[in-house]
Amino acid sequence: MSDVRLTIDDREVVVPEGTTILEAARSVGIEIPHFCYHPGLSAPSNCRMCLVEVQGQDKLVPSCATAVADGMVVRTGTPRVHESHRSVMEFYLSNHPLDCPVCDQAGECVLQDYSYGWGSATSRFEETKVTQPVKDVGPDIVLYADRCIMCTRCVRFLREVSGTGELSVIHRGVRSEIHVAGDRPVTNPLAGNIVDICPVGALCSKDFLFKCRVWWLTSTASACPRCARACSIRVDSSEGRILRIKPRENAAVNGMWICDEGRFAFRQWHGAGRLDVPLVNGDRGFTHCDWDEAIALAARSLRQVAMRYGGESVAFIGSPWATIEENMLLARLFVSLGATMGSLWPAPAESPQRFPGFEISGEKAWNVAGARRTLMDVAGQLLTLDRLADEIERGRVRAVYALGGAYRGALVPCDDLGLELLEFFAIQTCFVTDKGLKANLILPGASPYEKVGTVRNERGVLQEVNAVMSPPGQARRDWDILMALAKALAATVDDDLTRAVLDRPAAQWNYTRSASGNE
Amino acid sequence: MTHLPGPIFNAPGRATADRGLPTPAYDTPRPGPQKEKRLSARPTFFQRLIVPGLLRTWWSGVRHIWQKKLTVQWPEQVREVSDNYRGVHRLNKDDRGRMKCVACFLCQTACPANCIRIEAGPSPWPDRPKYAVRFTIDELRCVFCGMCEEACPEDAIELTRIYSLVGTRRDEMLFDKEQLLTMYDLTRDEKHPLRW
Amino acid sequence: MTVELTLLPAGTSADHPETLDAYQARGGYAAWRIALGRGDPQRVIDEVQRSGLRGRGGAGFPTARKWSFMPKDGHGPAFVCCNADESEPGTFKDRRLLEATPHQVLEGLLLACYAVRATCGYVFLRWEYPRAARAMQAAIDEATQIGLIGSDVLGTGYSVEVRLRKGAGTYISGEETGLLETTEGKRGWPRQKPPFPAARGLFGMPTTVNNVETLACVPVIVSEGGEAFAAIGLPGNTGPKLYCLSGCVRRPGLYEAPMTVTLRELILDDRFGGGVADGRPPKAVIPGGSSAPVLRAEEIDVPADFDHLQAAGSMLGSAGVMVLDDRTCMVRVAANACGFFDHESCGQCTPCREGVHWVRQILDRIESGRGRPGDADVAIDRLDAIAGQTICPFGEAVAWGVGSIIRKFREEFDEHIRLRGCPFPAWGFRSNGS
Amino acid sequence: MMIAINLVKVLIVFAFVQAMAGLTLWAERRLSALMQDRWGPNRLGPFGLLQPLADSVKLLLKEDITPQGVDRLLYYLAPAMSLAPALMTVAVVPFGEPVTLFGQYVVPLQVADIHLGILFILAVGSLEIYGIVFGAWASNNKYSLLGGVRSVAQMLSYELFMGGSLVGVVMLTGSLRLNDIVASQQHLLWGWLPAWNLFRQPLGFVVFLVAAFAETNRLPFDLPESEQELVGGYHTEYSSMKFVMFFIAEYAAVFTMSALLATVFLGGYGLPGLSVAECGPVWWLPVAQAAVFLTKTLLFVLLFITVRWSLSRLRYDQLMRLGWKVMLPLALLNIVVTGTLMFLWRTTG
Repeated sequence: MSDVRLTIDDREVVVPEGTTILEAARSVGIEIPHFCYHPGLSAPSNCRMCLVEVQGQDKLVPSCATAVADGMVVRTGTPRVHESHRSVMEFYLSNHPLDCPVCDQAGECVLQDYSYGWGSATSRFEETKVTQPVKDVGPDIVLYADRCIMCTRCVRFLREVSGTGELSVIHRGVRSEIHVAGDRPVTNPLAGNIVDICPVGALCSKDFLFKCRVWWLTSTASACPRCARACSIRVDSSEGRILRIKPRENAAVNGMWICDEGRFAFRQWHGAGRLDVPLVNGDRGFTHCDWDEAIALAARSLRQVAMRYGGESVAFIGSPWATIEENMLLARLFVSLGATMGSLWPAPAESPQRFPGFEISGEKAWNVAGARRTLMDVAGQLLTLDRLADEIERGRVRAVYALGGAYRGALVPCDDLGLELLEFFAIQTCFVTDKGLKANLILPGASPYEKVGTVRNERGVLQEVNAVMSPPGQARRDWDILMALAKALAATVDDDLTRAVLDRPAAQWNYTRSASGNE
Repeated sequence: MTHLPGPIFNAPGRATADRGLPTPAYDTPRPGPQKEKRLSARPTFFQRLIVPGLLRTWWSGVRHIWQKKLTVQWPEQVREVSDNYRGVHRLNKDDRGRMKCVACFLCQTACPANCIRIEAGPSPWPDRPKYAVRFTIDELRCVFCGMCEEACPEDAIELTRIYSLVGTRRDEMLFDKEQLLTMYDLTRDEKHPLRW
Repeated sequence: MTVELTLLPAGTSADHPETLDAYQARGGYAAWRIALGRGDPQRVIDEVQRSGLRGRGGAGFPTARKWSFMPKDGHGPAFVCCNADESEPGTFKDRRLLEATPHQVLEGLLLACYAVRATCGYVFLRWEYPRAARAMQAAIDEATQIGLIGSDVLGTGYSVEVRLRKGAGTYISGEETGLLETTEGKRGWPRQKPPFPAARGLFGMPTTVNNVETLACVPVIVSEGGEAFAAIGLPGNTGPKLYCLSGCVRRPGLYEAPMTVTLRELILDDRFGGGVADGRPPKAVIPGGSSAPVLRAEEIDVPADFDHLQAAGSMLGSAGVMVLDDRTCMVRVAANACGFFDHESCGQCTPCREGVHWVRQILDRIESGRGRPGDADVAIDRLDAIAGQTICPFGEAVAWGVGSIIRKFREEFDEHIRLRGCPFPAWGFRSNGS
Repeated sequence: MMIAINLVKVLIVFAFVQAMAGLTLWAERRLSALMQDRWGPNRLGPFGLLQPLADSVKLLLKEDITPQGVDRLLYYLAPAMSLAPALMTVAVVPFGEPVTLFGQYVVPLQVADIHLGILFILAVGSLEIYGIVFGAWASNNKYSLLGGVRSVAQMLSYELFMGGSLVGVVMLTGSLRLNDIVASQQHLLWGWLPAWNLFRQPLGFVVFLVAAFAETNRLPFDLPESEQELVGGYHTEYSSMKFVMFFIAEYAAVFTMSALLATVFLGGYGLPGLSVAECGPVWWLPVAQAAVFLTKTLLFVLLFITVRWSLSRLRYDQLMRLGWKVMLPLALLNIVVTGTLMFLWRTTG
């Protein structure tokens, strides 16, 4: 495609042919106000907020739907354009309930922002406002139809991206209303995105409803741990609690959306039931112990086994829920002890879900690719769990140390591993159930939202993850546990590795001999 | 008013008088003949003696022993506070006796002392989506600045003229929703003419 | 035998749709055969070009030019839509054509299809015209039966089909792109132009949309020749024109006249309206449906054609001439028109959606005696803010139609506000209920 | 029996001084309040008289904090060392003429009738500095230490002319014994003016008064504990009972110093015409003399208090300049003048 040269507000802009004026302006940092336009959706240009002046055209043109042309001269700040913005804002606010105080969107509301720019402090509207109902449009979404500005982003999303089309517009004119058929609520796995793209507070997440005013949220950039796609996300938390998760735009990973599974994945690790003290399996079953004891016990047991049966009788199991760095530290630590056999817990597998504009991976852990590749790189080989079980049965493996970190309900599959044959088995994990683990030592690890590190998604994209909060109780980040263990074992951990982890951002870190970014 | 010479000495109330503002009461010159006083850079011999000066200073303090006292002997005497005095908070009720607050958190946001804590929830009434399930003000932390009142879009929170706020434990001073609504019942008929 | 150069041929009536035989008996489908026989679609366009035919839907755009926008080397499907969604208040000319002479419209559609090399013609009919729908469907069936429609028509290798679509009864479906959306089965929401329908129209394919009356003219032009058509009326405003006369007029109805006729003649002449009802003086005339700006009584000595009316500050539009006598409350007229537009606004663009409702409320308030000084100014300001800001011309329709009433009869609005009620006895004096 | 009587006397005097210290404290609080247009403590007991008691109880119940790194021995010793000299000084102050008890025991109304009374007072009074310096040093706090250092310098400077100012009195009396000094003031000058040293030694009185303020660390010479600069000075780190002792010591010192002033310069317990010599051994005489003594003392206490709440503190350099360059010369001048006048008096008769 050839480039087009045009002038926007006296600035020369060169963009590919077919670009809209709005996007061209955006590319040079000129923000044209808009409601209905969304970069991930079609542009019906119905909000009439993005009108700009184009030289030679007597009417203002909608910048979101007008393609650039060579030599076009666009002005976004003329009195006429501002008058148009002001006028449109007055129309918007005439029937808007103006209930910002109780609206969850307040603070991140486009309508609110624009009314600072082009709104008026007083209203000429003295008529009766059209009132519309509050509608339950789905299990997690509620529609305050009163606040709706009819930008139809939600309708278009459900038609164009999820392809499910649950929402539509009913009635005409000022009585137009977003509507859902009673027997077809918005239940598709991408539904949460319509809350994100709603420019006002019309569509609200029931989960987040009334929880917190947005200006008190702290946002942390991270990646979604729910599946191997590892969508880029923004975790919004307040007072150490995750309150909501929103997608971050990342063309290489998830585009602009995330699925609801990922959106609410934090519940999988949050709340009661998290393991928060080290547990040691003794004569009286599992008992609490402190960290020094736990680490000392692990070090002592591992050294004993290694001395008695040789270093290769110690095996390790990496985790797809742990970061690349944690897996690498695990592998290096045990390779330095003489271990040769390593394995990786498989991520729970489901069938992938495909939508017209999005795909959810079937591998339900974020770092499957990263963990596998890291362990292979360090250990040279990676046994399947079945192979490891064979080795245990044959008595060639006497001690196993494992990373865990799986979410609630997806405990690591260690039932068939023959753990009872082992002399020592320790695992760092987040949950223990009665069915659980025949481990000698269970160390409370961190959930993906409590970690710092790097993950590699199924497409080979490396992403940095950041800690939103501290692990609960005495639980520690898995990296810290491994470092403590390394210290207790007097093992030398590669300085490069620690430095690499400490020097953010990790995504730029060339962590192995074969790291090459996108595969 | 006599203008004292020299740049150091400024006649009391002069700055405000020059700006055309009313002279504050405390700056009003005492009635009586105003003698022009001159202060030269060099102290006179009399001043150098110090002792008479000391005695005069001492007397100026001692004199007050039998002068009128300003202390208000609470609780026997009750001080009349002005109409826009900012005392304990109250949560207003509407004409149907329901809490006016819609849990918009603006008071909490505006509060410079971080003494307001609200928990919102779906309202049991159809005319509003949201209301405060819990509403707590730490009266010990409060600086009684009145910003909450200013911020409130519903006129739901107000400061009353009640200033005798005592308790024997810290948690007594954490006023919850019920207490704050009770404050409204106690002060229902009060008017705050200067604030709105 | 040729078709008479009239759109209301003698012997046809809305009660009995003209049959295929009757139509052919008065020369019907001759043009279709001629055009196909010539084998060159461009000659149809040329003929229409010579006739000077302008679109009868409202905008008065030269039909030949519109057709010439269609891609000449199109490989995929292309469409012609017959816009039979006649929703403009005061307009009923298409209904008469569809109900009385469906074949003439159909033939026009076929010729248009041929001219723009379309593969399919759509007749988009409003839901409120069941009789027209029946007549049209019967005409399509009859024509298909004798091979005038279908694949390889008359052995010329040209294939065309005609489909009838019925709308759900919205005004906005009569708008060019709104019609396309509705025809596709979607909600009748107009599209942003560009892209124009000639580039991307129905189902994303090149499409031409023509009014019923326009299409009804085409067979005459093709069979009689463009010059004969152009001989009627003045250059630029050629051919016979149907006028829908309604309101306070002695003989309301549909009249055919060359576009040299003045509005005053239409109203007062015995051939047409025969004078204002009850012998009252006229107060105002809306010459082209409710979206056309109103003309005061002293402005009606103007030929009812495209150019003169535009020069007079109004437009011919759909030629729905509405006559208002001196008993008419203009506030009521404006409120009524605005109420119609409020009801029919599709709700897609913000200015129109919110603005029309706003203005309607203001006008209703003024009419019911609750007006305040300044209300009329707010109404005009808001109407001006709608015009030019919307996707489709609906915004302009409201702004011009209603706005002109407020501007030209401002004194009546001020009177309402001053009196706190409507001073016109015909509507009863209504005060604000005090 | 004499021993028993002396013990009772000691107890009564010490208890009285401490009670007066409490009363002084109350008076200070009330007076300071009144001078500031407030009321002061008026809730506890009549006129709030029980307030010092309540304060003591409160302070006693407070946590006794010993900061880290203190020199424990000196830290604990300091308050006692501060209080003791104040109480000891009063031992030599007579508050009446000797009385005869049970017809046989002649009891001086005084704990100890020492011949070198004035010297004793100067010597013991100087010991008070140890309490302050020890407390300051032991506290391991720079503010305390600064207070202590200032205190030493101040004491050294002011002790000197304090002694000097008394030389005139001693010269006039010809004795260091306080009883003699009191007795020497009992006649009238020119038949109408009491022969108090206040009138006979006006310069000496002023110099001694200044020294007295400095000795008691009271404003305008309270540099050792100047709150604005040194938090609390030498007692910054003291709390509870130990703080109370410093506190009582201060007020005991005030009372003692007032008693001394009354004795040396205001004729002590005597008023013209109020003595055994003139009234005979009537039972009410000791009571009246004690009352006179107390009244004179309280006058000085009031002076101490009102001065504190009306004058402002000197700067340190001003303090030193005043001591060495004004007061010391004045004290010396006083001796010279007194000596010259006495010489002239004697020689001219």
